[in-house]
Amino acid sequence: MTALSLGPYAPFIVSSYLLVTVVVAILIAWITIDYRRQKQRLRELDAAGVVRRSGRSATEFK
Amino acid sequence: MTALAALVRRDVKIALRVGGGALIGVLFFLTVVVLMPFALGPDLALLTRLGPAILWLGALLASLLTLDRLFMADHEDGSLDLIVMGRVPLELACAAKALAHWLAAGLPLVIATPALGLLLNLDATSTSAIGLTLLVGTPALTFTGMIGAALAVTLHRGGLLLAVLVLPLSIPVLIFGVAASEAAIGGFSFGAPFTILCALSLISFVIGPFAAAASLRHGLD
Amino acid sequence: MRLSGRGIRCMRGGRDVFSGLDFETCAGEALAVVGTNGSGKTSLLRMIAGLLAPAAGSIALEGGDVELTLPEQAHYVAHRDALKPALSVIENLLFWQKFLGGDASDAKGCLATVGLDHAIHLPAAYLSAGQRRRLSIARLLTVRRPIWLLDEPTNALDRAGQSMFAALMIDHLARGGLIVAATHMPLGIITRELPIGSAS
Amino acid sequence: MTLLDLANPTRFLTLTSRLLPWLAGLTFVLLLIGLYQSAMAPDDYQQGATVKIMFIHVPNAWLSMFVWGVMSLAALGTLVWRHPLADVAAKAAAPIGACFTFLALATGSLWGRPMWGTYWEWDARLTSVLILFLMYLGLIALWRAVEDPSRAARAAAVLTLVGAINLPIIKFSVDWWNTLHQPASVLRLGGPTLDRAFLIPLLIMALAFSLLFLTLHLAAMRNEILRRRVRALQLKQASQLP
Repeated sequence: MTALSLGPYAPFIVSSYLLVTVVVAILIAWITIDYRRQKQRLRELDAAGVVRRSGRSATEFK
Repeated sequence: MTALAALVRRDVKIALRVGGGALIGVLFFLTVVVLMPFALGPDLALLTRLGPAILWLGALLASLLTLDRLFMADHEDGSLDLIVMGRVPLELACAAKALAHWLAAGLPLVIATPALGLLLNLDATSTSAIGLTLLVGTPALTFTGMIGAALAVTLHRGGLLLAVLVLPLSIPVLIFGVAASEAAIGGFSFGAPFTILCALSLISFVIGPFAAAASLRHGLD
Repeated sequence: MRLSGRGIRCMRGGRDVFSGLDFETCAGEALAVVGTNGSGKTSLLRMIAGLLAPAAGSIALEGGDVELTLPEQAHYVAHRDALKPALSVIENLLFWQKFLGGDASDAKGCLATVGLDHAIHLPAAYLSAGQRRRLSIARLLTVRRPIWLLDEPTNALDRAGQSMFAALMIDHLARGGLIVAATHMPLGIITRELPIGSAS
Repeated sequence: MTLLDLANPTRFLTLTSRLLPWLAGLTFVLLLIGLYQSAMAPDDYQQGATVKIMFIHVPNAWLSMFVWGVMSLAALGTLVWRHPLADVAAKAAAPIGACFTFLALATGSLWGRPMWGTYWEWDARLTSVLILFLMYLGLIALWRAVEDPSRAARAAAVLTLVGAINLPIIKFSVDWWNTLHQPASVLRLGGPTLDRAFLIPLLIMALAFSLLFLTLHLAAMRNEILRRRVRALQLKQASQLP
């Protein structure tokens, strides 16, 4: 890592990269958790016997 | 205790869900503070000097904005009748509702303060001093504002009437909140005004619930 | 247990709604308050619930829990049903169960009794008027209170719902409960009528 | 599969599920290349190593505006063509756009500190981005205020378009306000024309971030479609209850 000499302002550079990483990670985690939650609810509704107009199961995509 | 905890949890949950509007208060706070430099000019020295006043005024207006729903929503759907009838003392129920309101609408203002401190070019000491005064002072705003919210609900009027009722009551909190922040920034005694601010908060914890409960008890029909 | 009122006078907006009203009802009995619109049925219920002060007269309960006031021993069901649309069916019920305290029984069982047990996670916003009323009735079951104050309880209910609720009221009376209901319609149980307003 | 087929949410879900892993992989690879290139880029003779902040600041700043553009297109889709996926796209984009705008502000502030000696300067460009951020938050608040998404969609679409028209006006006013007051110590960023050594990593990073947005947006749209399906089924369940 000798190529990466960031000079006197290293804390600012590192923290800005870290901040971007953290925020993007939170965004990804939120979207993933949200996806799981919606799928879970669809499974519950499916189990409760609620079917879509087309008669297909709630969890199905096609 | 479980009854009060349940009330706090329910109110926070409703505030955070879709349609709750807990975060609108913070957004209002952000916007008011961002507007200030457009009126005052981008002079950082001036903004630094006015910082505590700007932040406190913004927080005061923002906490007032969401206050009129405190009892109104429960009144409209009949929950308030059941709360008044219940075995939990009404004073404690009012205090629990105010606490939930502060958790959902007041605490976010305190959390947003450091970011706004940056915009107003306040250093770390000043920002933390203002954050601390807001942490102590915003509960006082909620608990005194609760009296106005209870009066407004018995009169079936909300919004601006509430603001007119509550704003004069919050003058002492504003005075000592800003005074304590400026004392910390200016380097003179932070202790005295801050102690008075704490005392004001403690007094409001007592007076607010009793006054609100009294006006609810006699005003509902 | 005996609930009685003596010489009750009701004023609304400076106008006399009714005055000199006497009533009396005992445990195991259902009192149906009947009268035209605006005759003060709801006001009487709210006076018993302690939400409205009578202009004159008094309401007393004998033989109840001496440590509790009359409103604290009563359930009140009105058209404003104290349900939060943002919360689910079970969250609404559990909140009132915890807040009202008392000897709480099984919440899901209560929902099964009123026919809502298949949709406990449904937001209350999606419920119809009749379903909301059923959820309010579940609140009566989840926390036991000897006095039920019911304002037009069967209004939004369908026929099946009305007979379900009639059975619940009969059960409540058999356990020594007491019901005061303001109603236009027959409740499907044996009641004593209390005419008020111009009818009295 | 033609474009018309995409109007069908179910088809959209199938396509998205097939596409997402590839997009995510491509984004990841491009981000790695971009990060490596940025790390290898030389220091600027004026700004030193802080120029490295540019490689993440500029893509975020670019996306903060691009996402509003995407939402404006979606708003047109909602208002003019009543396309079923348009409001889904608009709603899914708002929180992602707000995050990118926040990152643009935060990285800009971290870049400004060593350059100006202060985290924040009421400079015209920064201030405009701050107002854009507030408008994103307002839009999210609007989406969250109404339970019925199709009702919220029209209101949000109008606000998005009004915002898109207003943004240049706001930018102009802020510029004017700023020159009127002549702030003392602004060293404008991005003054020197970019060297190839900076341009290539910057372009790769911008492309990688755009792909990141595309991936996140498709995934968020999928969530939104599922959320609406849950809502529709719950309404149906309520209608089946006694």
